[in-house]
Amino acid sequence: MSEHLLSLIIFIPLIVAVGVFFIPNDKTLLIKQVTLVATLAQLLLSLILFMSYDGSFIPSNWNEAFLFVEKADWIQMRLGQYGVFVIDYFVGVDGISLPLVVLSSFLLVIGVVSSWNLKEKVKGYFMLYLLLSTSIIGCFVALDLFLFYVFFEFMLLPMFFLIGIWGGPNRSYASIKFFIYTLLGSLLILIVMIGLFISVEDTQKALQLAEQSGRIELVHSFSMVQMMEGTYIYDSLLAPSSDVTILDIPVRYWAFILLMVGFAIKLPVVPVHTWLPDAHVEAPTAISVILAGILLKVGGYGFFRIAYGIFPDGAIEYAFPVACFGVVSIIYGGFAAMAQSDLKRLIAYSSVSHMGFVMLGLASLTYEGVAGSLFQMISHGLISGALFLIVGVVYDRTHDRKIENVSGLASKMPAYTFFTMLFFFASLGLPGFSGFVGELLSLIGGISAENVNGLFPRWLGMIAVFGIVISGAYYLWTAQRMFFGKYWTREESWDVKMKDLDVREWVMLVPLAVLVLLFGILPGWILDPVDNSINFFVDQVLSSGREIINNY
Amino acid sequence: MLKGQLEQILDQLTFLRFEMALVIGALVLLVVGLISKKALVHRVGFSVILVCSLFVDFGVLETQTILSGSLQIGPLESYVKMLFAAFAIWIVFYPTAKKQTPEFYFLMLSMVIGSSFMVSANHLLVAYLAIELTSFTSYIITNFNFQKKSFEAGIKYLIFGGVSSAVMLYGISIVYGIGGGLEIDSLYLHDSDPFLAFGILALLGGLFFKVSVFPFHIWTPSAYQEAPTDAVAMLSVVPKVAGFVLLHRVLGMIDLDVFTWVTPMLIFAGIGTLLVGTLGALGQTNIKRLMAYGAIAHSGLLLGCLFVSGDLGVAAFAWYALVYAIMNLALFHVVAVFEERDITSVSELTGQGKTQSYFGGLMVVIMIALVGLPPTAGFTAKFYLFSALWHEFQIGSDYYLLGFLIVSILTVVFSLFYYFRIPFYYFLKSGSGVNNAPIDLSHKIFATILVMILLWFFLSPEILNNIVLNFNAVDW
Amino acid sequence: MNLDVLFFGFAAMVALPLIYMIFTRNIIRSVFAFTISLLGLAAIYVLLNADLMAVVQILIYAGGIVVLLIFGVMLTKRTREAGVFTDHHQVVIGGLVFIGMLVFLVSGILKAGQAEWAGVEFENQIAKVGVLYLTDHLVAFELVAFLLLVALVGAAFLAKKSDH
Amino acid sequence: MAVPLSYYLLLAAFIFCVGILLVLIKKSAVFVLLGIELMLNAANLNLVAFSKFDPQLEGQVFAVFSVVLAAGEVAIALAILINIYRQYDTTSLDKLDQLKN
Amino acid sequence: MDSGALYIILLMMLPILAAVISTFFPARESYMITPMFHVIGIVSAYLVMDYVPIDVRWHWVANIELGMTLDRLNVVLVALVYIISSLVHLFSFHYMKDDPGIKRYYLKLAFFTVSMLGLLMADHLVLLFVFWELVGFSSYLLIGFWFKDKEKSTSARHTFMINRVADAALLIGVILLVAVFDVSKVSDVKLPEGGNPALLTLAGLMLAIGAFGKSAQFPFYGWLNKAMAGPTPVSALIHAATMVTAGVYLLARFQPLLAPNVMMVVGLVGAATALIAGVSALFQNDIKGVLAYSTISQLGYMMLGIGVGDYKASIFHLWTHAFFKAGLFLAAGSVIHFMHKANHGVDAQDMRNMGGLRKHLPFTFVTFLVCGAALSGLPFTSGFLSKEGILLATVLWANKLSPEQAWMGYSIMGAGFFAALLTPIYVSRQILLVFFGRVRTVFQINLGKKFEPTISVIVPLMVLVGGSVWFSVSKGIFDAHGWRLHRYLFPGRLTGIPEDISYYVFFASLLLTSIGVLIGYILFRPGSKKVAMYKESNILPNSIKGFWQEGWYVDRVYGVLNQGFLWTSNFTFWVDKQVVDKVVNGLGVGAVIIAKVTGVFDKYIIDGLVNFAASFFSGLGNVLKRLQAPLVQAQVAIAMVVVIVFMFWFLF
Repeated sequence: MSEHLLSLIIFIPLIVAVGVFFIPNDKTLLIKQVTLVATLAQLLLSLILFMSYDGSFIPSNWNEAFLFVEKADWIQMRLGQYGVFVIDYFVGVDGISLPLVVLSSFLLVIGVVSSWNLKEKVKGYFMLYLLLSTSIIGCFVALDLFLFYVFFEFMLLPMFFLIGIWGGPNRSYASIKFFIYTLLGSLLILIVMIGLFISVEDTQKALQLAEQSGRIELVHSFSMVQMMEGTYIYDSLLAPSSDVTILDIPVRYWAFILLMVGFAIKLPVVPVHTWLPDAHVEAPTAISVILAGILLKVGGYGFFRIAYGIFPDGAIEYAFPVACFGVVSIIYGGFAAMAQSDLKRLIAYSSVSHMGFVMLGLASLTYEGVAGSLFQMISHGLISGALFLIVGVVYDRTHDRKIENVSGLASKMPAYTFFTMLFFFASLGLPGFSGFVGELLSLIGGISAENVNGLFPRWLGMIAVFGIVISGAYYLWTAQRMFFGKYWTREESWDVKMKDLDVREWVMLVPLAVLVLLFGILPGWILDPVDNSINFFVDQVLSSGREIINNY
Repeated sequence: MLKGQLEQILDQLTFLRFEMALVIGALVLLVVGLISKKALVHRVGFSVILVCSLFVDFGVLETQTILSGSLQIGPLESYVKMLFAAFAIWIVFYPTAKKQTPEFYFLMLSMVIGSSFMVSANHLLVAYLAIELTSFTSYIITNFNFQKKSFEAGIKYLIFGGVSSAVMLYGISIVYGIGGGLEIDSLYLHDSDPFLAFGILALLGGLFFKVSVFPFHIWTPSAYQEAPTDAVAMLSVVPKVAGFVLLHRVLGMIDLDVFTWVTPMLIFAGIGTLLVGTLGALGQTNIKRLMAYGAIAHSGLLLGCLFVSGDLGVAAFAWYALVYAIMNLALFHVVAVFEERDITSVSELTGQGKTQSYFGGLMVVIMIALVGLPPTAGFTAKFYLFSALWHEFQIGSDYYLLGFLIVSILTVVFSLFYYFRIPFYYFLKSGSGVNNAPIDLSHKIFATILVMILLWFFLSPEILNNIVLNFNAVDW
Repeated sequence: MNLDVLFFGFAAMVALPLIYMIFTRNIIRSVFAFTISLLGLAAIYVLLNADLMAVVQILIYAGGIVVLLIFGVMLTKRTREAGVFTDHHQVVIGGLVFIGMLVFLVSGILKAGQAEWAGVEFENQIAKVGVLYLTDHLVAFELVAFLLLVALVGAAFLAKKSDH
Repeated sequence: MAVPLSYYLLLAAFIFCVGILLVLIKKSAVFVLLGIELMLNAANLNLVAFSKFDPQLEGQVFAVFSVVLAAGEVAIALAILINIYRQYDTTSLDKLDQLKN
Repeated sequence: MDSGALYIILLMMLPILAAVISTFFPARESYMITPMFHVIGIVSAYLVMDYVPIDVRWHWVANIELGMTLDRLNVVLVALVYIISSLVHLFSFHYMKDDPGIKRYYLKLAFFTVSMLGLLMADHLVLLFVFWELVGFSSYLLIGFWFKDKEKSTSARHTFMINRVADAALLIGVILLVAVFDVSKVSDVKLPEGGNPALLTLAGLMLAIGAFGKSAQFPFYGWLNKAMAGPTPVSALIHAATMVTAGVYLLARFQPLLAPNVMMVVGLVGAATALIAGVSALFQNDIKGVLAYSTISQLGYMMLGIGVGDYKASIFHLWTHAFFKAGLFLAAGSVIHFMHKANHGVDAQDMRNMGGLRKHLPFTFVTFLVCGAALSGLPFTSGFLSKEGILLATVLWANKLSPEQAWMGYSIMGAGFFAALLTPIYVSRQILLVFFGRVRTVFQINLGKKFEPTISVIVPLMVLVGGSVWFSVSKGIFDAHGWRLHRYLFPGRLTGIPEDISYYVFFASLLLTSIGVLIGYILFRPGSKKVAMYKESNILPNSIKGFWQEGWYVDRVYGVLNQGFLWTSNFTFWVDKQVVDKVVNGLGVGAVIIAKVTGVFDKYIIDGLVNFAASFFSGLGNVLKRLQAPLVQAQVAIAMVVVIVFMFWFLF
């Protein structure tokens, strides 16, 4: 079982989705239960995965860095007389993807609970939901670039429909905007993927194939491991030795830039973030949770695995701009959040701000920074997920999210206020909550990078620190406007609906709160098992990046 | 001498079994049409003829010219012809097939015949006649809805086509005079002569018309909009693919080092096609018209296959053509189903998703394939093409090619805009449906089969290997 | 010398009606001008030793197509049209295209080379062409036959169906 | 050869350009068809002129086919035109503007 | 886990344990047990004093080894926190017993205490920062305790935000020290070897700014007055005795790292704050307002002590101040409670409504008197001793400065002495206005003469009074270095102090204090003109007095900054909606790139990107429209034109 653990995690929802297809439309409860069981099974398996992950080894190269590897032949196609390209079903986890897998499967369960009260088109919703969860997990564990790309693209479709059909009043605009933006991003990735597989060869596979066919051929590989190891074909465009430039920028740097832009759209980074507030505002609560909690992380994960892993030279060369964009996102997102009157939109902008830390930490390429970046992704996943649930609570009751339309909720809904404040403070980086750890580590990375590896000056990190002031400002202001003061609502009719949290909401919020606190106090629970992976990642990127820069 | 020549002709006529079967079948069908008025008979007859033609055809392993250089046959030609016949069979399952007359099927067969000759033509005279044959068929077929607008579309198509073919003929005459002959494989145009250059340009212009490449694409939207939908499916695939094969053969006789403008011109035409197709589609409301623009954009991509040299190019082309054929078959089937439900405009699709979600799901997969997203064969085809283009860029470092590659990838984003308007209105826009009657089970089955094929080709595209391995068309 | 004069005469016979056609407003007259021009062309074909072509030109073009066109004009000319020329823009563009194309072609022709053919035989062209039709150009010949059938069936069907 | 080949070609070019001009500037469909015929004639003239130097006479063969094709085309055009006339009560092409985006 | 760790954890967790346990009992009286837990804490701290240092370390995350430690300095402060906290817990029972949110109150209070203890015991800069923030957070919770009152919750928010700004600076300092200089242990700060001195200065400055924030120094002092919105016992605990001194504690710990320039800044800010706040305290009408500003002023003294290099004096002042200021606050709380009960209609905190309360509140009066004397620095009080220590250090420091810096040193010194003059003035003003003369309002309910029935009021007040007289802290009446804990805390030898200077300073401060008391009495004695008109005195908003009363308009500065902040945010959002979204959406990126490539970017920047984009798209639209012409001849024309363009482009 353990050798197929990852496949199980990926494909359980897909199989269940097919099963759900055969359940009659009107048995909504059964559909929900089946979905819940499927996601719970996914969570259980990923917990087993986490428990049995042995992070104590120190890999010596990328080939050894991954555990639970499954590899099976999938596609072998001829590239004319230029050889064969090989696409494998190749999955595995290392310390960077593992926490994200666990996070995703956890949030997916929360998402099901949060959509428990859905009434219309239940079957379609949950089928799409299951498809979504397959592609999300697949995205995090794929080690074959093609496989990754397929999962990556496939995420868009369920998302498009989930927003577009079950979303708010302006859903159609939002869903299209979401789709277009992210598709644009993924196409940039596609360009690089094409260039990469044409430039990378797999000699081992070539020998294997030669045994079958009897002749040695050039085997183009999609394996990310090969790409990270850098087995490039001499004279290919993306090989480090390539001297082709476009507009005076070497092709490899272009590839890095394209990847960064592609994933930055997903992350999102200013100025390509504008799809996010729209998508969030219109998405149903559960989908907002998934979107903020997981989908943004795919962008961050792409930075790690693909942009930085495969183009370490670009990572070093462009550390400063990358960090700059991170800092700009932090500050800009914060200011933009401040100006919002729609609670959901506010949280969406705050996501922009918080994901800036991911970029900053990663750009620093210090151990702390990278660990912080990873941790920030986990923590933001939990916190923003919870915050969207929080918005969902008030939206369910009033069908309105305007901050100024209610006030003094604290006296009417104490438990709700408690959770809101908890997550607000967690999000604004109060120590003791996980948000602080991620931000702290990223900032340590950002400020110490100049000393550790000299990638970018420390004033960038210092500016970023003031992001935490801004986040404090908008959260507290919002809390005050909505929860404090005299109880008041815009519509009288809302009064009756303003009940405190029900059981379902407790069930969703308590685990999140517990985890946010737990990881805030004991961040080592996440970071210690993956310590070696992060160290290895940092070393590898720095050393091979420097090597490429120095040698070519 | 003459006797020997005639014997040789008789020998070589056996290579034309496919075409001859179709011609005979077409004539028989015409006669049968006079006897029986039953639509079913015509449909069965049509498909029987095509199946027979498929059976009498066999793969030619070696590329050769026959009939004193009139025709060229080879594995690629066989493949494309079989693709035509295999494709054409399916249109009898369209919902529109019920009302079609034997003349319709006769014309469909002539379209396949003309396209087959186009694919094989090695002589500019044959090429011209074959093009005109498909053109005449298309002009006529465009009117077959017998509506006010369809006649308009017909005459516009005819005038535009007439001008284009006249221009092409003029170009052929120049090529003949200055280049010194009409046989494509024995011609090699290497005199840098502006008059000859004009001839080449004019000749290519006529071919562009056939494959609806910018700037000769303009007839496409009107014609597609008004022609019967099953005819549109044919029109969008059969003559177009044939045109590309012919275009490629014609390009083979031009010395690109002398006529340095040809490659940039082709690439600009390709970029123009992509842009016109995608940008033009953005504002459309009529479904078929929208799809016509989409087909124009696909022409741009098919044109991209010609930029890739060697067997990589032919593989990309063969694969793209195959997938394009399947996608369009499925697409226009869906459009035909909509038409049967009195839906011609995008906005009339509102509310369909409530009652017809299964069919809608299939339709979504088809649209995904057309946009070129995984997990469909549409993605694989585009992916293979882009890979080939990248490889070509890597070999030649031709920045025009890079520009084409980038534009073609970017147009994928825009194609999302218009292709996804269909599911968008179908599912997302609220409104009451025009027609809420359930969709016929047979249509669902038909669409399901095609969708399955699209998905299967994504999961297991190795079939391409098997096709391409036979080609050894290094002169592509 | 004589042939030269003849050529210029026939060329004028071809070209002048064309100029008339550009400016005339009357379709029927223009069709007749077209006919004159066709006949001039036929004469030029004779000058070029292409007798068969000259005959075909007179028979099919002047005899068939022109009749068909006049027939069409008669059938459809019941109401008076407001004008003959398209709108201003279009005429200007047309003029520019005309001039541009002409300038280009003329300059091209004056610079043009010509393919080198081994030898030229002039005798018994019709017989030779006839043989060619059934040997080298057999495919084209059969194809054109089928094409005419298609045109026939199509045109007849279009005309017939619209009666209903 | 008394008259140089280029004279024929120039005449053909003139015919061709007049054909295009007619297509572009005349409203009536019949005029436009005439224009197309002129363009075809120009090509034919070219073919025949070139074929004078061609022992294979391919140009002339081609030209004959093209005349036949022109006839077919006009036939189809008129069939459609009659229908157009019935539906639109005109053969003026600028009245045919139903097909728009 | 070793016993040390257990001990530390226990010592830290006692308050929350107490609060949680008592929360489980339904009766309100259960909260009376909380002070007992605190007493355990005091005793434990006392018992452990001779066994320090004990510490516990654990791996937290990344390379960060967090640790907590008990050493001589912080065990004393822990004890202090426990003492004040126990009294406040006790007092609160009376003060809050009718409040429905008492459970919440005690939990929050306990949470605060725990955070404060953690802050003191943290032995890693990051952990210190963690508790630093938590202290701020719990303070936010307590200030906003009456959240239904919009103003109070606003005050809480402002408090938190002002602190947050300073905390951001502190965070920079912490990160610089931890990540760049590898200085992380709080209990053992050494100057790092090597490293960029300018960077070290920056780090020190950032720490100082952080400390200024928490200790309400210029320019952050505005928050402390707002913080008075919380329940008064809270003010006693947080805003007098514990939290505000965290900055002093931090700088005292990190003094070895501070560069001379930074020290100068600290001293300057401390002196300036002492002066500024002293002036403002003179004009307050709110009974807590006076105390708030006096607290700021006293914190300025402590900062001054740090700045002049004698952190020992500052710690001493911290200790004494904790007692007398807590006493004053609790006494004020008692007054307010009384006023609240006596007359619901009027503002219970406004001194204009008070007067003559000594008859009603004798214990309170005594407390106020003694603690006020200590605050003023009258002899025989603890305040006298500690304040004199700081002044002495200042004088010594100023004398040693180089001639170029001397003027600065002497002005700092002068400010310190002047503030010492101001303190007795406002203290006597307050005491005279509150407890003497006639009541300036009507009591609706006659509560009798004695309104201090319960032990939970009397005991805390008396203990604090005890803590404010000299013998509780020192052997010598006038010995500024005679603190009983001095030898324990700072085992080294005392630096010799020149006798003459010591006497000068002693007499100078005595003189200043006496003058201050005198001025205060003359101005505000019962029956003076000022007092007679006091009830009606309204300070015009724009007068100079208003300027002082409002704390030198620091709030308005914050307001302007806040407006700027909001404006920026609105502007950002506007940009986001109008520019970024449109540009990115509308393919503007493409336009920009094209423009850039062709090198005409600058030109179009001048013309305005908007114009460019507009014309670009309208042009594109027109072209597309032409390309989709409905008329067939136009279509032909397009094709032909394109062909001709191609022709002339490529063939020539």
